[in-house]
Amino acid sequence: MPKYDKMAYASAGEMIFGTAKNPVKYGRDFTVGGGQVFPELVPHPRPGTEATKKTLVKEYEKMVTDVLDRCVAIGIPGIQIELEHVYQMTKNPDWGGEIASATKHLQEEYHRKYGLKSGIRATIADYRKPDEEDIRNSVAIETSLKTFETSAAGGADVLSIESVGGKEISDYTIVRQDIRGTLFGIGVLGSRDMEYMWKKIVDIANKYGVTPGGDTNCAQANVAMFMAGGYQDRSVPHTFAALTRAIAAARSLVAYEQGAKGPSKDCGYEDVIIKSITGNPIAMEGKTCACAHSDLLGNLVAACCDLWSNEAVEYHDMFGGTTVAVFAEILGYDVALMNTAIQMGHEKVLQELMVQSDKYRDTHGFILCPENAYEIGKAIVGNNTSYYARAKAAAIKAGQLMLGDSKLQMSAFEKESLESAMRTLDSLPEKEEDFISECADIYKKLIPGFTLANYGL
Amino acid sequence: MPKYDKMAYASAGEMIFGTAKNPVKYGRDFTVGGGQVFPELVPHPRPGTEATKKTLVKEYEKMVTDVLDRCVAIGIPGIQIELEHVYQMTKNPDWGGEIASATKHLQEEYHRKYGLKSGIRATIADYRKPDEEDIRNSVAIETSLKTFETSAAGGADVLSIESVGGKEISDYTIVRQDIRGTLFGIGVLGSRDMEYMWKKIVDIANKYGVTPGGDTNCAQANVAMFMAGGYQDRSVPHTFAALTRAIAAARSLVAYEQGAKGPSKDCGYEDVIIKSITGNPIAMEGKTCACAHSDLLGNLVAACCDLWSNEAVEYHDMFGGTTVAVFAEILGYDVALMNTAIQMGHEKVLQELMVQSDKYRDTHGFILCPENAYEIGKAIVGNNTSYYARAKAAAIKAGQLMLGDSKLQMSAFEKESLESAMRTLDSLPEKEEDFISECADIYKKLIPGFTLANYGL
Amino acid sequence: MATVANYANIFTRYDLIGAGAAKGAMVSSKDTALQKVLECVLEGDSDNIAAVVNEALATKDPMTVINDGLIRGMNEVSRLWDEGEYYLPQAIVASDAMLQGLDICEKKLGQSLEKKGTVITHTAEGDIHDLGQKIVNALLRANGYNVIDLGKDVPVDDVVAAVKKNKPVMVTGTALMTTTMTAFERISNRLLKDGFETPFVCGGGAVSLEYVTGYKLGVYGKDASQAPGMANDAVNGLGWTDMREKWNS
Amino acid sequence: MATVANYANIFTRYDLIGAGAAKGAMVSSKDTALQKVLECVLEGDSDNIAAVVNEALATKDPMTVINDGLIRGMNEVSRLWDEGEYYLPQAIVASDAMLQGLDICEKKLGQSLEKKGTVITHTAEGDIHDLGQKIVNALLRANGYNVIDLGKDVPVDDVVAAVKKNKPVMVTGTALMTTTMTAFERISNRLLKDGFETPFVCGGGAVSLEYVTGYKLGVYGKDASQAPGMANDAVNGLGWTDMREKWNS
Ligand code: B12
Ligand code: B12
Repeated sequence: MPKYDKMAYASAGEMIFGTAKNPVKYGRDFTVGGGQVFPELVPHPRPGTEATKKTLVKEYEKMVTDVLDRCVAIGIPGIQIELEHVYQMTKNPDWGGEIASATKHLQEEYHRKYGLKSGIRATIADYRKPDEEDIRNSVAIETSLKTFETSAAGGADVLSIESVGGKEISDYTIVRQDIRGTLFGIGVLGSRDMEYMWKKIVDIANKYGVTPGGDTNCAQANVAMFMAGGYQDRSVPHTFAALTRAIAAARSLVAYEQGAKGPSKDCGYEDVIIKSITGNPIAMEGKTCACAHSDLLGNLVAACCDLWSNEAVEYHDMFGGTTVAVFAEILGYDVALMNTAIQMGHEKVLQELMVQSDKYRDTHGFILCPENAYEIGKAIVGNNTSYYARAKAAAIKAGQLMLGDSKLQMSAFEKESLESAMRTLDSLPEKEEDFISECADIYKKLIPGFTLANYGL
Repeated sequence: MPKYDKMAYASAGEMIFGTAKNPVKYGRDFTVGGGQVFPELVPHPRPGTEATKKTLVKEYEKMVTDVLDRCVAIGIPGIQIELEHVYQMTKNPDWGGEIASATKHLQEEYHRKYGLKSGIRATIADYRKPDEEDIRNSVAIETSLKTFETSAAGGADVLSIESVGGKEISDYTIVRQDIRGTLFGIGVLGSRDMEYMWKKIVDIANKYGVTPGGDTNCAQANVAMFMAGGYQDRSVPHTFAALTRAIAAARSLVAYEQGAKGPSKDCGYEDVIIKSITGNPIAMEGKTCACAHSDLLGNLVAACCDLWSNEAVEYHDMFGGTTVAVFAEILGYDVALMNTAIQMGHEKVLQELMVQSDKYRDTHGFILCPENAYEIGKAIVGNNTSYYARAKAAAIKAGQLMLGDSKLQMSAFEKESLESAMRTLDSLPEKEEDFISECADIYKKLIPGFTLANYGL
Repeated sequence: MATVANYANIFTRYDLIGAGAAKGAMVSSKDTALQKVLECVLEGDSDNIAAVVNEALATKDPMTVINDGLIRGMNEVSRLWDEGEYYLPQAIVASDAMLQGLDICEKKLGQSLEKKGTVITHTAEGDIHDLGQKIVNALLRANGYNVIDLGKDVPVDDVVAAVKKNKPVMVTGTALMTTTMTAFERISNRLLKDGFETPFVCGGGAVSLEYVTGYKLGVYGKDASQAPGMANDAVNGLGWTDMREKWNS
Repeated sequence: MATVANYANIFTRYDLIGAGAAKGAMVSSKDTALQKVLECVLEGDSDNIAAVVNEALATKDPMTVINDGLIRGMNEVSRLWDEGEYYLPQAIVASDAMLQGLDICEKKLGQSLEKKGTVITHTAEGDIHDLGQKIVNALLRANGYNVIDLGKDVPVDDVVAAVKKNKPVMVTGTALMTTTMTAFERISNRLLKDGFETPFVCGGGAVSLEYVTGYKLGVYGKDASQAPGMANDAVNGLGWTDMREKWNS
């Protein structure tokens, strides 16, 4: 059940990069949200190295060394490294553990030698298949939880996951521009699944004395955003993707209600809304994650970040060094600019520049600029009667905001798609139970393998 | 002989990114220095594709298409593409010409369809060997000049080169921390060679009605900076590299004295000094050229740029698209932030953030921050009696600035290296002819193949 | 707070260029019943398709409703999609409606329309990124193919066994991770060893033309919308080398 | 104008950590003449080396001056460089001085010291980025090797011919462009065809371990300072596979 009923900040104007109401501290002298932005670098192994534990551990050691070396070369004060598990690292719990441990040893060495501050996030792969198995009792969930333990024991400071509850519904509905089903898959099923998963993750984090980080709606809102794509793509309307993002905020919030403390997971673009509600530090990604995907809010999304990430880059050579070093350097300078602004008292000016760069570039940036994100946050906490109610309220608020600002231009097609979604949202039942039973009827027929039992219903 | 005898700007405070006293206009609706910063994207072909003209042209067509597509996907208003010749493109003049022409056709198509503004720079490879051949009469120089012509005829809007005059000396002296020889190689020989080369390049540009861009001291100051490297490198002292940069400014200026109009060549870190003197627009590169090399002034170097470049990235796949698209996106957002600042009247604040990020990170950033660059510029125009005099004055001014600011920390070794170079500089003869004959004696003995005749001496 | 003087210097809304020039559907039928079927398909109206198809079947034979209503409508949808008029969702909901209508017609016919051929689809072992595959499935079905959907995270063995058993005209693979796409090469080797030369169309986010054309049988699929055209080629007897020539160069 | 409150939150000057802990040279000689030679080498003082070497030769035999003055000094320079006390220029100017002194001693000896072996160096065809090669040359010479410097932009044919003619213990290649480094593989193939198994150490900015270990004979050289050690290995009979094992894994 929803818990948050008020905003952490009195106004959007209070929100800024580098500072969170509730900073977190871990790793080697590493504080997130305590007045300074740090980079979060995500390295990915080359294809083939996943063949054995030995080759994969070695690959990670090389990548991590390159990152730490580059930090020392150009003076980056601290860095978080995310071990974003490829399948093999989660599937084999000891692999994930050993890679965390190797990373920690290297970070300790650089901390000792140079005072380089550092932290490690482990993001365990959620490879449950909601349309094929009992996602509350399967080898996949047991293995994932096991890997959370080995990672925490091995050296991870923060635990994260990109959980997939409700994906069987949203995969079907997003490509059909069906807002009802998307609300159901993310807002209701996703939230319920997170409640279930995050209780367990927080327990593990507490058991090992590490920090439960946060989740992301990668499986759903990012699918919509990714498919909406650039200006010329015609896969999913951008307005639809923006609504999906608002819904995602109501869902990803559940992690914190279950005890997660942040920093949130980088690819959760909804995190700025979550920061406005929880006051927890957030990891964000934008222009410098172009190595992993394109987006239309490359600057704006940094407006309130506490960690600034590249999402993921595969290990390869470039003229200027390996990709992981190259992206550590770019991120390092990005955060240096933000930290300079903080030190000079110009952080609000820089934030405004980030915002104005992208607020009217596309709908996604528009709803995620601090003022609008804050309004969506208010809609969420103001409708905390059910996961459904708050997710729906978030979407409606986002829609109203988009329709209400004449500077935000939309093509006729995009606008019609938004208005049509708004009509549907308005027509939905008041009560969660009614909505659930309505959706259950519809989607059980349409989606093979979908079962309410997976969500405790 | 030196021409500039005054500064283009009344003070450093007048200099800002996006605006130059003398904007240039070319290509498809493309104005550089006219109040807006544009990205300059430099794609490099994959090894193997240089085998035949056909494969190389095709490689460029793919790369250019990816870049233009990404511009349209995320809304970048305009872009310059640099064709930085690999050897084969200059060696075979028709290859360079055909690639320029293919690029132009693609840019025209996107301009027609979307209004995407664009320009093309061709940077012809200077593969003369000053220690092995008559560099004023060799196959290499004839071929290079031929390729300037085919490029201009094919579609290049701006012509550039990284000329190598004096490299045989500086290669010897930089790795020996010999400031006298470095001053000779860059300040005297480099300048004289540029005078010779740039007359010819400007003639070709005029013949074809294209813009003579500018040169860079890549062959010398970048060698020093590159070797000085990061904080842990021990190849060349950072202070020595900074002196080299100041000298380079006096040398690269010669292009504009011979008629070049800018934009300058991206990798000329000395260009900010040149802008202060000439008022011509400059291309710069910093954090987002980490794909090509690391530097210690990633943000600061953008303070006065008119084009913002990635220096070079080899064509490969990344999760988020091809490298050339990825770097176009990052550059695109970098300039969007600068342009937002311009539109909001906050450009001086953003500039100050860039500067403070790196002014005290390392000596290179220190001497290139607008105030200090301006002072070095003044030393150059105030000593315009000879190439030698102004280059020496630039170095001495840079050294004084470094020694005069207590916030700029240096290790004992670095400081001693600077002071020792300053002592040498102070001890050098007054007159250029004396200096030349002193150096001629010394280096003719030490450097096989070195001949004064190559420099009209 | 300062305001922005001119957004045009910051970004260009290329998406708005030429917007409003929408031309809309260009097919219609003089027959009112068929016109309704056409409209239902064009609008992807699954709620009403059954009713209008049944209405049309009252006066027309099933093959007419199929050809002049359902398939004609779907062809127009494809055109609209290809030309950027429709977005993917319009194509998918249209195909949903079309397939429902087809079902009704086939029941009335007393037999299924012959499928153009069988295609096996799967997402690589270790990979649960199956959305691309789901789109491929939908588009192949809308184009008259029998799709055997092996699902996601499918072991190499299972893919090979399914091909041997069903002898499809084409098999597809989706992978979004560079660390799972390596399964494709193993599948290809196994199939070849057993004498199968089935074109193996591989796609997905992390997968590249360079990689897929590095092993035999592999044809790179950049966009799900290519799948039906590729299947048509396979049915028409093009081998994997021809297909690679056609689609990958 | 606002000022920065705390630079430590923006960057960390890792270069200043432990600075000042410099320990300096740790060798000295009880003999004043040899002490002067040592100092000249340690300081890379080419201006005075001739004088002090001649002075030492007045009382000592050339082999003593070489071993206890010049070479001992150079070894200490190498140590100081390895430990980050000296920068590259100190190593290079020391070696310049040392080689000058050696010249004088050899004249006095009436014969050249035997070289440890011959190494051929070159920069790839089409490439004029030869600074790395020049550093390699200097360091190899300082370590007693006979270096045949083929220069830059050297055609494949010329490299192959020089190897055949001089039968060096090792050949090196420098390339800074990915579009010129491809010459290395061609050289390797040609040498192998003619039965040469000379270790071929390749380095330079754009060149990677992955690339160099992709063809036979290739050993990847990351830093010029490795060249003397590699040459020593070659002299000691290590083949390219052993060297690759030792230096590249
Ligand atoms: C959404 C997403 C997810 C969702 C997937 C939801 C879903 N419905 O499938 C979730 C959250 C589950 C997820 C999980 C993970 N993900 Co993920 N994910 C993405 C993301 C952002 C978008 C993928 C997507 O849905 N695209 C939209 C679909 C429609 O595109 P598509 O599948 O590529 O298909 C198109 C074409 O490729 C083509 N196509 C595809 N197949 C075929 C077949 C044929 C025959 C043809 C013709 C065409 C074709 O047609 C489609 C267009 O029409 C990508 C980013 C990226 N750059 O790709 C990362 C990405 C793929 N994920 C990544 C990772 C690492 C993971 C995790 C391991 C992270 C973790 N530790 O939790 C887990 C994986 C667990 C597992 N074992 O699989 C990495 C992979 C990096 C790598 N090493 O290769 C990526 C690149 C993100 C990153 N970090 O940069 N992810
Ligand atoms: C300086 C420089 C130049 C100078 C070179 C001056 C000189 N003295 O050599 C000049 C201006 C001449 C130049 C010209 C060009 N350059 Co240039 N250049 C550079 C730069 C910035 C630094 C290179 C350098 O001097 N490094 C310092 C030396 C000491 O390092 P090094 O040679 O790598 O050697 C070290 C190690 O590699 C190792 N090593 C090297 N060899 C060996 C051998 C052995 C046996 C061992 C053990 C070790 C070893 O030891 C050294 C350290 O101790 C690089 C950037 C980069 N990322 O590399 C670009 C770079 C190499 N250049 C590049 C290009 C494109 C060019 C031009 C074609 C540009 C043009 N169109 O004009 C021309 C080339 C013309 C030609 N035909 O060669 C590109 C190459 C891109 C690619 N496709 O591969 C780079 C990467 C820059 C970029 N654009 O990103 N360049």
